[in-house]
Amino acid sequence: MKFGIVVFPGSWSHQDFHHVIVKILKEEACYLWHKEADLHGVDCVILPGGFAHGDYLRAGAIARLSPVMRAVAAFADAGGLVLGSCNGFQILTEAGLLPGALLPNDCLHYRCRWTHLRVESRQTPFTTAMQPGQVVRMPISHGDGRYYIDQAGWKKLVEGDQIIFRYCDAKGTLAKDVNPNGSLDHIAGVCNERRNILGLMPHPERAAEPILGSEDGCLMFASLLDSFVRSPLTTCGDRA
Amino acid sequence: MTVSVVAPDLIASHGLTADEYDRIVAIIGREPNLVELGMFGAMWSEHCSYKSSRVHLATLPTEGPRILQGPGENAGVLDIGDGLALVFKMESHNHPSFIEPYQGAATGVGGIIRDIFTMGARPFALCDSLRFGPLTDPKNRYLFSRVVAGIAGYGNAVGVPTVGGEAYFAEPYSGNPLVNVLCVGVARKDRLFFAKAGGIDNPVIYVGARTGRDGIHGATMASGVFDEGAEARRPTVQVGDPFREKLLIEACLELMEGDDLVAVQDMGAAGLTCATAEMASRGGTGIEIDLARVPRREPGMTAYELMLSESQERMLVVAKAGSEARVRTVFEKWDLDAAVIGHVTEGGLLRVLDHGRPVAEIPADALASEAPAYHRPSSRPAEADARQRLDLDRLPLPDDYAAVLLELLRSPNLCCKEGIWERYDHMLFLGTIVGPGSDAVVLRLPGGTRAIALSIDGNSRYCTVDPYRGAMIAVAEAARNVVCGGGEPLAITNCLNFGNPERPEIMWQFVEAVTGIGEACRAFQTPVTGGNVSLYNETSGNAIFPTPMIGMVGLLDDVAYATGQWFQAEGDLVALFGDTREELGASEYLAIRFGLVQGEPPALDLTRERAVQRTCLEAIRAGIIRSAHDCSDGGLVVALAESCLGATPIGVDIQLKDTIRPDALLFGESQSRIVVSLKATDWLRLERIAAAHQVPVTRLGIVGGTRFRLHGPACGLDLPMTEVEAAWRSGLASSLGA
Amino acid sequence: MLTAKIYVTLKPDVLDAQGDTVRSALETLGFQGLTDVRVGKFMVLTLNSPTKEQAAAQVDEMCKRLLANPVIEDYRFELEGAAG
Amino acid sequence: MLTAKIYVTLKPDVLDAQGDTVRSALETLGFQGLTDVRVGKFMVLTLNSPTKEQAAAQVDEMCKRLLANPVIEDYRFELEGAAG
Ligand SMILES: Nc1ncnc2c1ncn2[C@@H]1O[C@H](COP(=O)(O)OP(=O)(O)O)[C@@H](O)[C@H]1O
Ligand SMILES: [Mg+2]
Repeated sequence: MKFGIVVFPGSWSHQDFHHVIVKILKEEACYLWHKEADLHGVDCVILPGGFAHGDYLRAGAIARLSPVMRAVAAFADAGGLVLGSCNGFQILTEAGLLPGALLPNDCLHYRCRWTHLRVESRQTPFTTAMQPGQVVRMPISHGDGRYYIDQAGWKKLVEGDQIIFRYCDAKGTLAKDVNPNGSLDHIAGVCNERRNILGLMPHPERAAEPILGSEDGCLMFASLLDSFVRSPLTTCGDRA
Repeated sequence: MTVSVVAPDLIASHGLTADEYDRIVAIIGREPNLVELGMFGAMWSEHCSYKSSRVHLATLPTEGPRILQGPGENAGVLDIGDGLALVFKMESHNHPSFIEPYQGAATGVGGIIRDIFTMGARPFALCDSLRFGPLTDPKNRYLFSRVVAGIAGYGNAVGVPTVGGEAYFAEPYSGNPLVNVLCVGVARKDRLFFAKAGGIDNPVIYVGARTGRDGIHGATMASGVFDEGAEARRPTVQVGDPFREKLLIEACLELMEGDDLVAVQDMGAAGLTCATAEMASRGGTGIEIDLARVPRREPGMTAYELMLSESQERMLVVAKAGSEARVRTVFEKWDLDAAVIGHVTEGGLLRVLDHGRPVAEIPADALASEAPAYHRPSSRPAEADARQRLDLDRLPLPDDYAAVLLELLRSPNLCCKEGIWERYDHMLFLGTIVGPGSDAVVLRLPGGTRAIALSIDGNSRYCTVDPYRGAMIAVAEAARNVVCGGGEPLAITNCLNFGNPERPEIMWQFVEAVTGIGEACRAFQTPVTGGNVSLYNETSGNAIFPTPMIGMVGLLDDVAYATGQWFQAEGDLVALFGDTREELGASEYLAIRFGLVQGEPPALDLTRERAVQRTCLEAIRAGIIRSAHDCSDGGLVVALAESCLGATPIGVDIQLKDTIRPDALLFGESQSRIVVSLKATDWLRLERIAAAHQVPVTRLGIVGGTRFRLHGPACGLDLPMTEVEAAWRSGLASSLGA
Repeated sequence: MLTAKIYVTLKPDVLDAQGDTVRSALETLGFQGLTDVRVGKFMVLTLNSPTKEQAAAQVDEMCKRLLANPVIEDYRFELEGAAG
Repeated sequence: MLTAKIYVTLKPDVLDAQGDTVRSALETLGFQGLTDVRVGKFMVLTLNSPTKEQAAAQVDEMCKRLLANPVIEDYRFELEGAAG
């Protein structure tokens, strides 16, 4: 499976994703430069963490204007797999590819720490290797991660089973003090209606080796590989 | 050129003395014009020229088999094998951080990162060392929280993780907080870059942010004491743009892959003046630039302002003739301005033109290396003896040891610092094997099988009472921390923060500290690769504690040696390397309980220290050690408590047999001690290793349960771990406003 | 030269964490009688447009496409100076 | 109820990295003729003060002590509504 990792000016997690895909998963990865609208035939696009364009104005606001985002939108529109983590999630919401928005953390400062996440749905190509209710550990590292959506939008998310991860404690409980940024309804990750775009604030790539404290991030990659092997044509439309 | 009749107050306002001015006139054979005077003022400032410290720094050991670059370049470089070089350096940004804490700290981070990537290395970790006045004062809380925010704001956005550091609070820092930042990077050994101009007619290219009026006189400001007028000097503060710096990192590293660059230097203190003068001086060439070609942010800037601006995120590169187009292509790719502003010339002259008209002509060496070097008078202050005296008999023993322990754990200097480091991304690059919170940070190197260990240390209390021994201990503690992480100490960088060197007692502190550092570095075979001296850290005559900070790097041949300070499993044995003596002098215990910074600091026997470190390292490499934690501030009991406070706290049951004064047994800070834990079945092997190095090793107790229990001959305590943890975690909570 | 002053504020139903923090900081400083604090963005653009109408259309478009995020923010703007 | 509208902007000679970035983003979007973009803060405070004069003095003090950073920022404010 070939992953394309988008590099915006100010991205910084792209090398980490590259490392995990190539060194840990032994799959193929290439970088996609933001100024090019060409996805080089990849099977899955990753929007990594960082501060694209400095996150000046609003996190992700300027990045979504890059030529590569037109290609990503078209790719997603054709059913292609798109994963956005951290800044990638912010960019996807700014681009309107995912619902909602990410506001400054309610504590108003940056937080880098381990979090527990409850898997809410395995009905996405990103979570087939996980169980609903399963608790996974991944770090967060962001200043603007407070997920917000209006009431109507939230209802749609719930009804559409589009909330994929929620912040919880080690047992899976949604206690107030385990919501690290004040996200609405503890939301850590959502998918689009079509379920081929996933955005989450935590960093799966930082949880892909035991020496770093968790391998749970690999479950997400395993899901992607699995979905791809099972139905490569439906998961990446424009190659078919 | 016009020859000005320079008024004495103009000379003084450039931080130059009458003698220094005469020397300038003698060197250039005429009176300088205003632009030239400004250039001399900046380059001959204490900050840039090290005029008070140079003769003493020259005594430090700087050679060793691994040294690829010692002091004198933008950063030091070590050969760490596998074709890799480790580039590292520490810098202070004390004065700017006092004036505008957020931007001062942020631009400090930006500056030290530039020092690393100009050498061709990818910066991959930062550590910060902070000194503030007590957080009970709102002003100090404001400064502290804004400095932390500035480090976070810049470091996080630029994408270099801040993986560790330290923070210490005491009254003398109220008028003068310290912000020291260390950065490390890795480079390929065969692709190092230096800031040496070369190749006559090669283009000199300006890259990065445009020049504004920021920070004019920054170097001279950092070389003067603060007084009532300090607030008025505020407009000199520069503002950082981490996004542009990130672009600069990527663009420069991309260019360095090719064969187009001859030399690279960042524009930090003294801006364009320093970059041109130093590159030319190091390369034995001249440089000619025309200011008309310098990209600028504001209209109407004068030559004087352009030469002295300290606008951030700017670099100067010397490229090969003919490479201009390729250089420009790479910078354009990263949306950065690049402008050819001049070229390398024969002879040693720095020539500055403005639209073709000469505005300054000075031999580069005169600016960069001919500043005076002072042997400033130094004398041991009268009160030194009194400071060293301590009458223990007048200090009552505590009647509740548990309460004292909780008080210590809750105190700002010993409490959990997570409130600081959770604001810093400390995981980027997937290298943080042992993260912030442990003695040393352990970072996996590219390639994946090896790692480095990093520690920043400096004990202000010890240095106040005895700067010589305090500085030696700083080196010893840094090395010990690196060893606890599993690393073999390789070399140090440093920031030497002191008061006004024109006062003999301050100069004495400085000389003593440098002597101590040199001696310890020789003993540990950890040469000095560079560092930074920050003097004049005083406001209205009140100097800071003498604060030499040591940044130590070490190497782990195998990431499997990476060791944290936290107990791992129920039933493990707890053991102590080294001896506990009746040493309470200058301890944190005395400072907290009695408000005393007094009494001789603990003794340091360098031979013993080395033996303890060898023992610990050998045991780690033998795979016996499950956790290792050095005993420092707060003594043995605090070290034990900290060892219990990992991600999932675990209890311990300790039996102490020494019959010394119980508070010294628990809270004394005898050096050369390490608390380790190991499987019970490994005890005999551990004893054997320790015996081979003639290091005493004592069984202290057993890990497990949910209580912190300790029994000594004349003292004891028994606390639930929840209470220990709550005290330790609460310390900083209210101090870091949003 | 025309100057556009643009005000971007969080929608009323979006929690303004920064505003709340500023309010409690002001209260800590001893200021009383504050009932609400909202923090938004203020942008000043200098632009060259042939007419004020064109400028208004242009600025509105800028806000819609970049300067404000309609999911969480409202905007308004004023134009000052003379066109052309 | 009085409403104070406070505008905090970077001093003219201070680097405005945000403004510069927003300008080039607007240019990428095809907007032309922009000569300058500055980004600042806009705050709305609702407060209870017996008189407008008192409110003005209070808000000025708030700006000085907390809302603006005098080292790099300028501020101004307007009061709307009726006191008391
Ligand atoms: N300013 C800081 N920035 C980042 N990490 C910090 C800072 N201060 C403390 N820490 C972390 O907290 C740990 C404890 O600090 P400290 O009490 O100074 O340890 P030690 O005495 O062992 O050097 C350090 O190992 C460090 O990683
Ligand atoms: Mg330590």
